[in-house]
Amino acid sequence: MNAAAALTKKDFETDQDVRWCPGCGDYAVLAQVQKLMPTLGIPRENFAFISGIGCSSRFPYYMETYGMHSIHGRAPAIASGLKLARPELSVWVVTGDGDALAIGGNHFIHAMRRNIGLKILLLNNRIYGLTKGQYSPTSLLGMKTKSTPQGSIDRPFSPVAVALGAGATFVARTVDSDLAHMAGVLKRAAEHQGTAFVEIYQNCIVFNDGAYDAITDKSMRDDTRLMLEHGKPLLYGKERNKGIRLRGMEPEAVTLGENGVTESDLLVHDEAAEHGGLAFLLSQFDVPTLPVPLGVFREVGAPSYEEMNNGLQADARERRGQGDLASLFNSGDTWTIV
Amino acid sequence: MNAAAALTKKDFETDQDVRWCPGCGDYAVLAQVQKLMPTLGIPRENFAFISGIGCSSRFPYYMETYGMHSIHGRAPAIASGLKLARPELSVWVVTGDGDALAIGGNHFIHAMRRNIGLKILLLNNRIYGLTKGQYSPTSLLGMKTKSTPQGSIDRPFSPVAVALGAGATFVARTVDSDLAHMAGVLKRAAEHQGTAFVEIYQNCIVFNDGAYDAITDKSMRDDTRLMLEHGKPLLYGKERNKGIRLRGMEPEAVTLGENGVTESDLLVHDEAAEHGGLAFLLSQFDVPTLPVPLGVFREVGAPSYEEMNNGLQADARERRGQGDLASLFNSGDTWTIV
Amino acid sequence: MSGAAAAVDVGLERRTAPRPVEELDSVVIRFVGDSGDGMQLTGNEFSRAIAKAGHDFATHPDYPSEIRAPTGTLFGVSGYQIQFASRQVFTSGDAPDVLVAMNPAALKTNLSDVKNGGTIIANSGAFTDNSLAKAGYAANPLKDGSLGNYRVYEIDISGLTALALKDSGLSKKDVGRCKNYYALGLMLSLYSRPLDKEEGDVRKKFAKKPQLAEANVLALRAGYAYVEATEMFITSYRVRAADIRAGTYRSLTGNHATALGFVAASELSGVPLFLGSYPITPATDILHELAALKHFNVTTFQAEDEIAGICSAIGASYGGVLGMTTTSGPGMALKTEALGLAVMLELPLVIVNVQRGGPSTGLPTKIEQSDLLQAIYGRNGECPLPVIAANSPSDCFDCAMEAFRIAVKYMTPVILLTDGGIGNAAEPWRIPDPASLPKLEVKFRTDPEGYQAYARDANLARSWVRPGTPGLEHRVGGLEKDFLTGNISQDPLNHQRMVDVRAAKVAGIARDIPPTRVEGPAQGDLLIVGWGSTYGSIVQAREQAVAEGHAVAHVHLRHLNPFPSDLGDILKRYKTVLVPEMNLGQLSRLLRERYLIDVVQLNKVQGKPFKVSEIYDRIIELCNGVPKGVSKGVSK
Amino acid sequence: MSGAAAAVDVGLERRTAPRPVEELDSVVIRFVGDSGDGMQLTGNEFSRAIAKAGHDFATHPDYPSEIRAPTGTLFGVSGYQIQFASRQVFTSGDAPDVLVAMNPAALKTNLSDVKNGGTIIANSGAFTDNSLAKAGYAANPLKDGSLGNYRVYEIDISGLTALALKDSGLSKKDVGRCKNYYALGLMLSLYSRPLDKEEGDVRKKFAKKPQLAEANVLALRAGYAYVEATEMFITSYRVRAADIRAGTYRSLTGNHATALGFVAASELSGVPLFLGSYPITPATDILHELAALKHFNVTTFQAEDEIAGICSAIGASYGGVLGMTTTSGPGMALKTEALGLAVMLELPLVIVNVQRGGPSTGLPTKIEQSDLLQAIYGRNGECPLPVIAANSPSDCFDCAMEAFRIAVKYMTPVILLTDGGIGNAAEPWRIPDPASLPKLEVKFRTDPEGYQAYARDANLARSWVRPGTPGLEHRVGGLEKDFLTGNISQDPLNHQRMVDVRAAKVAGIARDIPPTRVEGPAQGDLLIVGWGSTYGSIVQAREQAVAEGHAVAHVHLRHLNPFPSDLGDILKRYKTVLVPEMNLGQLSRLLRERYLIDVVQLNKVQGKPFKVSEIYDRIIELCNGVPKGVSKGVSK
Ligand SMILES: Cc1ncc(C[n+]2csc(CCOP(=O)(O)OP(=O)(O)O)c2C)c(N)n1
Ligand SMILES: Cc1ncc(C[n+]2csc(CCOP(=O)(O)OP(=O)(O)O)c2C)c(N)n1
Ligand code: SF4
Ligand code: SF4
Ligand SMILES: [Mg+2]
Ligand SMILES: [Mg+2]
Repeated sequence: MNAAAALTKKDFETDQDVRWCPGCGDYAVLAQVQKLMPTLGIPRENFAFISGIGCSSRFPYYMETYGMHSIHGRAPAIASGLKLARPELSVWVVTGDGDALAIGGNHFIHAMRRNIGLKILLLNNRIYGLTKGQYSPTSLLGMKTKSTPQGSIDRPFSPVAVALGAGATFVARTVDSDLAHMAGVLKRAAEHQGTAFVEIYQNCIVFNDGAYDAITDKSMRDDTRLMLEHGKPLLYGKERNKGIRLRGMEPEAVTLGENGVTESDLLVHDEAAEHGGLAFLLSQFDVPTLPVPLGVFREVGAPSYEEMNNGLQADARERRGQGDLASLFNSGDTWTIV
Repeated sequence: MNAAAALTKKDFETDQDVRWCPGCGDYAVLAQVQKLMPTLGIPRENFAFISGIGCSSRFPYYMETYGMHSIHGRAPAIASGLKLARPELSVWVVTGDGDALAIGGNHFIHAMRRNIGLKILLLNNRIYGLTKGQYSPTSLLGMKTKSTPQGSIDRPFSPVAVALGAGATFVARTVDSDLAHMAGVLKRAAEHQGTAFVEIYQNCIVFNDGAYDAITDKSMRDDTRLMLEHGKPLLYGKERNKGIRLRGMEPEAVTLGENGVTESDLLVHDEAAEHGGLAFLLSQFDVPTLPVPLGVFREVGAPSYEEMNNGLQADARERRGQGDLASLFNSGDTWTIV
Repeated sequence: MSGAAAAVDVGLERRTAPRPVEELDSVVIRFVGDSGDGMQLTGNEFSRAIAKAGHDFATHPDYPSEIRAPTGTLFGVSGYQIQFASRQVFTSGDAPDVLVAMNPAALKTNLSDVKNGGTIIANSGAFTDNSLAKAGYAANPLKDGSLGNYRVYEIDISGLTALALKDSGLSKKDVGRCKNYYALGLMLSLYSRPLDKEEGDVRKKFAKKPQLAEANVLALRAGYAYVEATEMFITSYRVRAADIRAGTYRSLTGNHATALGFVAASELSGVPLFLGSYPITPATDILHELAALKHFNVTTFQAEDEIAGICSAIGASYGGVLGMTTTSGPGMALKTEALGLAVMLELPLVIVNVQRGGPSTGLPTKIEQSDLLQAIYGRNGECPLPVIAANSPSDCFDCAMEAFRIAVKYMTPVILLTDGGIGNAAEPWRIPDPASLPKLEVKFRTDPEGYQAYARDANLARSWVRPGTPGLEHRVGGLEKDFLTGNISQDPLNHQRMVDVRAAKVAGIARDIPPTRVEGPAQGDLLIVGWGSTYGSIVQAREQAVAEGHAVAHVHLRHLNPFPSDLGDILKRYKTVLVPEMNLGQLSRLLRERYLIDVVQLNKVQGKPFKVSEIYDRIIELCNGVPKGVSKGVSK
Repeated sequence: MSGAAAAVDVGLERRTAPRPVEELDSVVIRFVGDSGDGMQLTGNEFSRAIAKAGHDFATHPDYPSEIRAPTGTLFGVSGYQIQFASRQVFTSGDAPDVLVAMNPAALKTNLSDVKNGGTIIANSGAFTDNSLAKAGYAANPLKDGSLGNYRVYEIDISGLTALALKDSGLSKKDVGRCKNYYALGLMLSLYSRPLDKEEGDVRKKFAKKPQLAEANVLALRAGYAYVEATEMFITSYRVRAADIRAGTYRSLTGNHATALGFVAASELSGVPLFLGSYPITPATDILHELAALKHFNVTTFQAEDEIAGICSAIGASYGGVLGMTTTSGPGMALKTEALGLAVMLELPLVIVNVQRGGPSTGLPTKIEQSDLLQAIYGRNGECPLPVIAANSPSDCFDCAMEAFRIAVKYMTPVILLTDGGIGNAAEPWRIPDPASLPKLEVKFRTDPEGYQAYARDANLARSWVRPGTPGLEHRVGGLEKDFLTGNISQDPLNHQRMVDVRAAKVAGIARDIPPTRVEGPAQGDLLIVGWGSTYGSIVQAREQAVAEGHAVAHVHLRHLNPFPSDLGDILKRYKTVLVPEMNLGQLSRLLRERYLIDVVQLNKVQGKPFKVSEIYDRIIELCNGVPKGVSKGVSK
């Protein structure tokens, strides 16, 4: 098991029955993650998967790695402790829209700002699955659920915007049904130093089926989603003739060739933009007025929290030498009674 | 007391000794708020001030209104319940950087997204005052405090960015030492429908004295702060010859007249921009590279949560009539035993 | 018919000779199948039919924590048990007389519970090699003689449903979904219930999908006819109608009853209701119910977490409405800091904990009553508050009202304990006339003259003031406060006084608790003391023992803090006190501590309610002189 | 000198005749002034000087919750009390012999505590009209004869300090800040301590501000000289050095000692230490101390809230380091859900609750011990865990090590209770030789052969595995788990077994607790049982009673869950058991429940420690036969 090179997807499957509903989007994510693991060159025993509570949070039971299915909303906090204590581990958090953004909102934003080396996968089905269908902080306005029989009156979060607002250094979005895209985004997340946040649109076939039809349905998805590529203009559409232009500071969907619009009028994607204004603008896009961006919104470099923490310890040792109990006890004012 | 018109600042002062350190910035905020109250045309008994725990959270004791000094971090949640139960009240939350953004982060972002009619004043001194000087989520990197003797390794939040990321409809910033500016911003907040968030830079003379010197010191502040005005170009500087220009999506400080820059090259402030990209960009500004914006970053209209909630109730009554116990009890399948 | 019955595959030819009908006193039926098989629906529909026949009944749904586990797996089995009888029924029954098993996994996981010699109706069509393998059967139990102790009826419910619906035009998948109605028809016929009412109900339920409605009606009829047409069942059964108090009834789960109780409290007091809650199994249904009642003076707020749930309710209470929050174990843990605030603020507030299996996430869909000590002691500081518990689904209605009565009279948070068993189980509820309900008077102070925020009345309650009342502006908070003004006070003696008065206020509620009802002899050898959902099992166990000539008394506590003031005296009148609990002895600890008496514990922590027999056996042991010092659990 | 002394305003002329020195057994001195007056510093410096003189001592700092209250207000008064003696000292003393009052507010709020006939040294310069008014004095108490019962020394400390520093070049404000060193000099002289060491210390402390250092040295000298020079004090005093065990000592607060204990646990076991914590009074100093020790294998993480504090520690423990968290009452409430998880995960973890006045935010800077029942019962479900408590500042060191010893040996979270009194108070700590400390062995499992995540050893502990160990990959979680594999299990009997085994594991720790030490007769009329910081008061009260011929025994419990296995027997050997607690009787409840014995409660909930006399009086009452049934509090 030690030779990371020899690992395969199978090595990351456990003997536990997978207990999601047949047809649940979670299966696809699990499969992609199990496929990704052996490609990272990390020994299996150095992975840890931490989750909260929710359908999606059953994830660790199916990963033949170290793992914890913890309590609702707290996975980022637990994972932060683990990562700080053991920076050499590859620590992944798997969470849901309720887990991460309802009860766990605080730990979520603090993980983002600290830039601690966690890979956070948020399986967003815009519903509480495990508790059988209440609306979540990402459910759309007006959505009828068990707890909102007249329709929700809560404006939804954009998880990407919340992450950006909290200072995230890596923010991406993908969707359960596009395996290739998911694979690419997950790989990028794995390679990022510091907190990597990936929102995964995930279909809950039981309580919110079709939530993402607008962007997954083959007949229309090319016109409703915007595949982000660093350094490339924001182009989309079946004929790749639609694009995003800036008007003042407001985005606008335009068609190439109409009203003299050319590719050079379009916004160019820049993951690394220091101030993140573009990423934030993109986080506000939604159908029907604007296409839904998929891909990496932002990736900027910054020292990771665990690195800086290591630095503090190294510094302290350099200045004071490795700690020694006897001299610690005897420091400060002492007196001797004979 | 009922005639709101006749009220004065004095009517909003309590008989309790104000227990902040002499010289604390909190005094100025208290005075401005007490001044503002009588101008709002609201009877005194219709105000409620809710706070958490912290130096700043002592605020309600000094306001001769209804009020609650609750528990650490939970003021937005308590205030939300109060506002929903009693939408006709004017409900204010007073909080600190620790109270709102450390322990209270979750309630803070959810208040923002719901757009519930709370006025939230965050007295940001970038330190935990009440517990005597630990760093807070807004403390600068490298800051030495009691809990960070080697300097903080936590990247600070921009409270304005967090609020924007969470979907806030009104976001502003002011500073304790500029009374006139604070008065204007508070008034705007009071008038906003939905959640109004105001960050107030506040000096803690004991544990973080001088945190805002760069933008409050008379000798330099004109060059370090950017006073936001809707519809006006982003101009600043003692000679009002500096401004902000956009380069791609990145902001840049420029000097009028240099390299042919004219006022028309500058970004124009737009509080109401639908997608909030400009507001977000501004939230990332900080000295020394860019001036610190003060004023209203964003104000957009959206129905308030309590309004929508009233709507649900009205709808339900319209459809089903005012609820009646007997018919509620007897609804569904019943059978009679004789 | 003992041993595996021969496989039968008959059509629907009508038999002419009438079949004999056997009269029964009571029957326990359990429907089991895949989570996707609609067993909860079948069970519910069956109990409705039973109810309308004038039986008393009690149910126990038992479903996996997975939403929709893969078909055929052991962990995906969902069950619904009902007991109905010609007399009063208190539990869903110890052991099923009849098990309706829709697949091998369901048979496997439930067989051991079935009464020796009981009946098994097996959907033989689902006993395929594949599904047998999934259930871990090496051989087909219907064929290998392993069910020798049972009366087994093999019916290819899947196949017969498909046959009945072959012209329906439905997809195979949809046809598969109709088989629960076939099973329902079968059972209705077997237990001599008419079909017509049920047909109407199906059509109502599927009003928006008329094709499905007709298919389900067809399946229902086919199942019904099957019993009439075949010779498989030699007799049908009839349970005589119970001798039930006259009145209009409906079937109600505990969570539903809780919700109705709160709405009643609001209507009776004229004060709006505010629920701040975060979903958690098994409490969420209270939120669902109340969310659908916005035409009353009801606001529901699905908060971002449990802390915001209780905090929003505290805010609402400060605003002068009936604030409340609902949750279960782990959520309760999160609310304990804010509960302390509510105790300090002295505002009315009701917290419902629908207990589940613990500790931690534990067994979320299973039953337990292990949060009692948390309710009483689980806060920092000296932080007393009243705790009450409901003992059955319909008792939840009364307890919800009682909770608010105490909360507003004493200006205090009140914890109401129910559990997942009560919450999800249904029983008939005799619908009360709203005019007959106890009054709930709420007085807000409006007079500024001499107002002191923490001045107290004879019950030691301070006054409730609605913000918006001129001249009564005041501040409250979580720091210790002056005995009268409520201003912050650090004075040592004032703190002592406040700690003492908060304790005295809660203790004083004992004066307000009616005399404790003792079932059975007023003194003697054995008293059983219970609380919460063990009620039914204890009642039936005691009745059995009494029927056999043993003198046994029973006290069931609604008020757990404070205890009724007569409880100490009552306990001392018996030689032995037996305390059955679904925990390791939490009430036992309280009784020992308060009254310095030893008690005999009977503890079961298995995620399942007590069987009547488990309590009965212990009673008999104690009556027969087995040393009482041997506290023990069941079935280890 | 009785009554108000005449105002004196002398210079610094040197007296020639030596003053008589009076020998004392013990002295209690309290320094009081504005929060800004530096009383904590003065007190600390004084106790250091006292310590070096070979006295035993105990201190009690008492400061307002305001950071820096406006000068002269009653609520802004800060105090520091020290008792030092020629014998062992256990408390900071009931009533000050000497009160050093830096302003009228300080005099007003503290006067009633001073021993009758005691000494008051008043900074007369601060008794201005303005400050008298702020303190609510209608007339100057130094002048109106109201202090007739005390020996009053009026010294214009403000003025004399200014005089001494007139050439220092310091601003008026800075000069004002030096007056605490003047007061210190005064007291050192009065109690015959040499000046030279102190001067060196001042220079060290203000090394970065040499001008201020010199000014403070001048003030110190001036105060010192004042006593020598004036005729005001007729005698000086000397307290003989105590007969203290040989060794090297330092002065240590409980919070500091706790931090050192944890570092020791880490060093002794070779396992790194991880503290996840959120600041809260009075626990934060532990975080401060550990944050400064990063050259050890120590990581400190200031989390976003208490929940993240404990959760990060759980993550760290799962990672194979010593995870811990520190907090106080309200923060403890927030951690209870995660504590349940830790119990399920069966990972070592230490939770320190430095208790404060409750409930809710309560009295954050005051002392109380009312979180005991929360520690034991405050979680959902059956969720047992060990609880221990420290009884003095230096005992915190031992208890911190003991907590980790239990945590790693039994793979369990452990709660360590201290309180704000212990946490902030200082006492001499005899510095141990690290080699003499108890070993702390930690074994991580590395062998994949036959590994089962929940297999247990003889102590019922499962094994600890560090992620990164090949072949031992496994998952843990908060759902109920299989007895061996740790996989999710919903099996009823497995749940019972796990609930039972978790309880048995914690109960089994009793085997590991040394025999209980009983001070005094092994049986008899009266046993005092205490826990936590009441230790000193009980010891001294008992000693007094014993000195007067009463036979009284004392047991002080470190282990509160489980109790030592011999406790029940011990309790039964005495006719009366007296339990003094700074709560409404939480240990009393536990003793009643566990041992079915009645106890006499002595409760005080005033934010202040017991006075020795309060316990002594109750002892004497009980010895003299006052009915023991009358449980009562003090000074109501
Ligand atoms: C403290 C606590 N509160 C509430 C719950 C109940 N609960 C479990 S999962 C969940 C929400 C799940 O939604 P999400 O995170 O979106 O996950 P999904 O099931 O949709 O994958 C809730 C409310 C719990 N287990 N613990
Ligand atoms: C549950 C809980 N945790 C911690 C504390 C301790 N505490 C009180 S205020 C505070 C932080 C105050 O900082 P901030 O909100 O910035 O307010 P400031 O004092 O700076 O105005 C902390 C940690 C508490 N009272 N309650
Ligand atoms: S309920 Fe929804 S999210 Fe949960 S397992 Fe089923 S399909 Fe997936
Ligand atoms: S500590 Fe700081 S924030 Fe608190 S009252 Fe003093 S100056 Fe103000
Ligand atoms: Mg979800
Ligand atoms: Mg602050």
